[in-house]
Amino acid sequence: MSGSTPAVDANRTRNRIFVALGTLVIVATYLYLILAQPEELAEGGLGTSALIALAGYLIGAGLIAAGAIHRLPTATLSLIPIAIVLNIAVGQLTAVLGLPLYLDSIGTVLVGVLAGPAAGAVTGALTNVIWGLTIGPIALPFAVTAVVIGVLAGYAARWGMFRRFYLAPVAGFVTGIVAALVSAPIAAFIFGGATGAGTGAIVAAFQAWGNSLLASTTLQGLLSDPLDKTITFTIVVIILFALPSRLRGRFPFVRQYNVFGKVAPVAPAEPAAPAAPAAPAEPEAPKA
Amino acid sequence: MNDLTIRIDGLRHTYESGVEAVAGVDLTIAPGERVAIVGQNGAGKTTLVRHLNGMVRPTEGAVHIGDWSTSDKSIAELSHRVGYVFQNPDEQIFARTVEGDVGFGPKNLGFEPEQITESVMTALEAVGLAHEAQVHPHHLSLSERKRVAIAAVLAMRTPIVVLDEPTTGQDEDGVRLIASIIDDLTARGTTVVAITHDMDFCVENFERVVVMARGTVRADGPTARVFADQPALEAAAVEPPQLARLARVLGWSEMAVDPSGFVDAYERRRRG
Amino acid sequence: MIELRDVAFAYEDAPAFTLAHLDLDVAAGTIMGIVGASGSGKTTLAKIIAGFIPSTEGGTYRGTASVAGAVLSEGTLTEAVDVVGLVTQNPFNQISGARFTVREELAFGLENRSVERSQMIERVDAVADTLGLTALLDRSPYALSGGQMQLVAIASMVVMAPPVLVLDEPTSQLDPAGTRLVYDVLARLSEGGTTVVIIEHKTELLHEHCDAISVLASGRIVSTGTPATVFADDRLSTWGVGQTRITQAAREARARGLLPVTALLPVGVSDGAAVFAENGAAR
Amino acid sequence: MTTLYLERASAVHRLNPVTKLVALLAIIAIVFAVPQWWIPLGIVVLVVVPAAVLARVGGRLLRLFLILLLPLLVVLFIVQGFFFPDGTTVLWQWGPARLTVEGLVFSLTIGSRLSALVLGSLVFVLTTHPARLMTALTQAGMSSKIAYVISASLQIIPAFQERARSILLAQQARGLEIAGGPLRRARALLPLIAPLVLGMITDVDERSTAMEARAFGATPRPTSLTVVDDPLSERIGRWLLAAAAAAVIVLVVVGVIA
Repeated sequence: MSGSTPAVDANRTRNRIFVALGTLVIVATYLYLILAQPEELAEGGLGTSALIALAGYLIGAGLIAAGAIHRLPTATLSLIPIAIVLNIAVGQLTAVLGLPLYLDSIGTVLVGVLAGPAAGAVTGALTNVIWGLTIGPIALPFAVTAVVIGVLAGYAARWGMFRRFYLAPVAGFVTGIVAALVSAPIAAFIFGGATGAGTGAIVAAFQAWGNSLLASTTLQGLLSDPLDKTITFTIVVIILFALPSRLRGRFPFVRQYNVFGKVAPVAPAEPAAPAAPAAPAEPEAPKA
Repeated sequence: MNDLTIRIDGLRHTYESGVEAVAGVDLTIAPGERVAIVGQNGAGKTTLVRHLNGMVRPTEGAVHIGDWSTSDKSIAELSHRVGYVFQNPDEQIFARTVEGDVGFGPKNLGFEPEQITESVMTALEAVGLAHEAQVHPHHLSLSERKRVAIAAVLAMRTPIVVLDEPTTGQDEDGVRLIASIIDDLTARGTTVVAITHDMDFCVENFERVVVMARGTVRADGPTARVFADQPALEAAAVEPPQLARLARVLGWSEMAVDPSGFVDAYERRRRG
Repeated sequence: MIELRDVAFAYEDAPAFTLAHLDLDVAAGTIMGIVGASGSGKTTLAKIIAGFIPSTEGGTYRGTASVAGAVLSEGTLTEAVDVVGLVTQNPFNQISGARFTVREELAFGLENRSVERSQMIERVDAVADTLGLTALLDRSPYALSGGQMQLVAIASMVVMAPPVLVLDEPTSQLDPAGTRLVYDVLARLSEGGTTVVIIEHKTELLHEHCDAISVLASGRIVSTGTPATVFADDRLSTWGVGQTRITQAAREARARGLLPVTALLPVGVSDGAAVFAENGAAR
Repeated sequence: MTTLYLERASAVHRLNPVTKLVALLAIIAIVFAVPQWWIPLGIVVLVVVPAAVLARVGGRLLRLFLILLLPLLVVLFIVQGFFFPDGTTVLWQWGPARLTVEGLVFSLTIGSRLSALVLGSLVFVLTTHPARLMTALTQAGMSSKIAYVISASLQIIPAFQERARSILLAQQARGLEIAGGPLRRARALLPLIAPLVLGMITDVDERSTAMEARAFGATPRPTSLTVVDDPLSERIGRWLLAAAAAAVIVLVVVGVIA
């Protein structure tokens, strides 16, 4: 967008490596926890799974956010704080109203759609940091989920899921499934399934039916996350369709990938030849 | 002519921060009157007029709109009697079309559908935006959006209209348009109360001026008389309109409200 | 100092050019006022002079805009920003939010230009003093009133001491006292060699403080000259620019034969007093 | 400001924020590495609580514990105490709920770790002003873009609330009734949220212009008006803390601590 930061290009490779490494760490963490976990739990303790879940996810999320933020132009950066505040405000409102949803990623999805996966990732990660500074650090371990949601929202927009009103909820549903899978190990190994009263009850029920801890938190996540993200994506698409097209078109990502469908480019009419220079109507006089 | 007198008695308002924004104001505004409220930033003008539709409640004293006390009516109830145009139009515009936004107030007030269409179109014509009725409000410029916000209040046809800084950001034509809207309102018998920093606009469009400083009224009366009251204006740090300043430099005792009045006075003086 | 030659600009997807065939010259160390109706392209012009168009705005751009000899569209935005400071319209949006006190907010631009700390402290204190912000230095910038925010926004640009300063309606939220303060500071800057371009509706103030005025109408410069000539122009109303009440009165007096037609139309109080007094208005 | 930070004159407040952050991370690494439930609890009792008392934020910490953490701990003990899937030593049973020793130990382990994590973070947040944190982290090499986003978010919260209040008033002044049943309130949502989001997005353009006009992002190495002290003793302390955490993890992995 602006050519003001040549220093950024020099670090381009480094940033790419950060993002790739972060993604790798998150995927590896998840796979390790699913494959290696059950036998360790059977031994009676938690082993190192909690430490790996916490460290792997935090380092992964941090790497992606750090690598992604350097790619963002100032216009996108100044959108992110607004999105973060929107996340927190609506999320808190939902919690206060006691709704069985989170609705704490409206801003993250909004940024992902308008400015791309990198911007979505940064919004997600930093939302949880702000959440920690203002309301309490409980949510901090879930930063990785927020990153994943932001990234997926960005790719959904890139792949045309926001061109039709009815496609966005589908993208939200899929995002919700991924979010549920990614966050299940955190809920299991760091919170012991007790992330809240309602969710805790559901986890208890799944365990009583004979599921393992990780399976129970995964199932619990699959009950609430896809629904939550479907609603979130729907709200976002409503907001975005209400925006004037000119405003949406200001975001380069939107233009580059035709996020809201093809818009026929308009060429301005050629300006007419200049009028004859206006002669001063009054005689020249010194300034009073 | 409406029959709603605005009565403000012993009004005080202290914000939670401890700032006393209104520190004892008594004011009566008759139905159909047009009153300008002037004063420095922080003089308490906005806090005072926000009492008129219940957005701010008296800490002490009372505000009556006709037989209603604003202390025991909701803002929505008071909106049947008092329309309020905010300084920043973007704090109220939400609909996807100009028409939809302007129709929001009448709909809330329970107008009939055909009545809504009629009042919306009349209001849009008054602010010169009838041809933009189907446009997204955010495709308009800020000064046009400000006129949408004014239309939104006009369409509610309230007997009292409050305008907070209606001319900021408006060019010459915009200011003239707002002046003509105020004339229309008066012709309909509407009471108009406006806050303004533009003293030329004030002197030409309002018969009565209230000067505020530090939460109190420092001068109140017919426009020409108030702007001749040099000590009160100085105490409130209000700069008189340009022609008043000129008259003062020339050593005149009277004050002209508009250019024609000034030239009349000049002519009298030239004749001796 | 500022030279625009046949500049034209159309925003992306806009059906028409916002500015076209635009020529403008501003001499070094002078104050130039830009007036015009809303929608005439004033803000777009400000962004071109400050180098933000075409670099941050998609659309069709033609012509050359050079400041201090350098063509802005050929350099980076950072280079442009070093030469031209831009104060935009809404003060709320100019508070960066990156800093927690007015003092740090004022230093923000200097930090980004890697100015040394001791020098920063000195410059921040000095600018706060001239704009009457010293008592607010330790407050949060968001806890200020609109008028105070506007002064902080102006100060945050002035502190960077750019050779050229462009201000887009810098006094919209200020009362007369605050407005005078801003104009005093601009006058002092111009005495010190800064070139100032100011977009403003307040004719009387422009007349009092500017060296030259350009009128923008429908994306073109239709008149340039000294404030006394431009503001007395008969066509001013057709361009959507306000005449002062004194000009209107003098015009009427002239029409009624009370002022000689040869007399220059006055704009402000002091020249108005001179004209009317000369012709027998005293006592 | 809407953060949890409490202004006090204390040694904990005066520490370089980076030092506190390293200490926090070291504590988190240790408590999640060791399997014994009493070690995290010991750290809470011997390190975290004394630090809070020393910083004179103990009262607030207690209150936050009661609001934030206690409900989670209660849920944890009910869910895992009674429904732990791998519990074999049953102490008491009622329907599907089986109180098991394994479940209790598991709850205790998770609960004590969670307490160390949350209480440690809270002490950090309670004693560290965000402005100072951002300055110190930028000094330590963090991107000024991250610092900007965090600082701006924190400061926009009150401005956002202020704006939301204004919008609420403006729509009520146009006759919008917000009291009443849930349907009526849901209908009121659009006129309230739309101007908020729309206005904020419209502002983005001008905001970024204003930032770039002040050369934001022009150099990777900006200077800073405020400087956070970083004495040698703290730098050494940080390395020692990091080394200690690393040592504990190594000892756990090789099986010395088990």
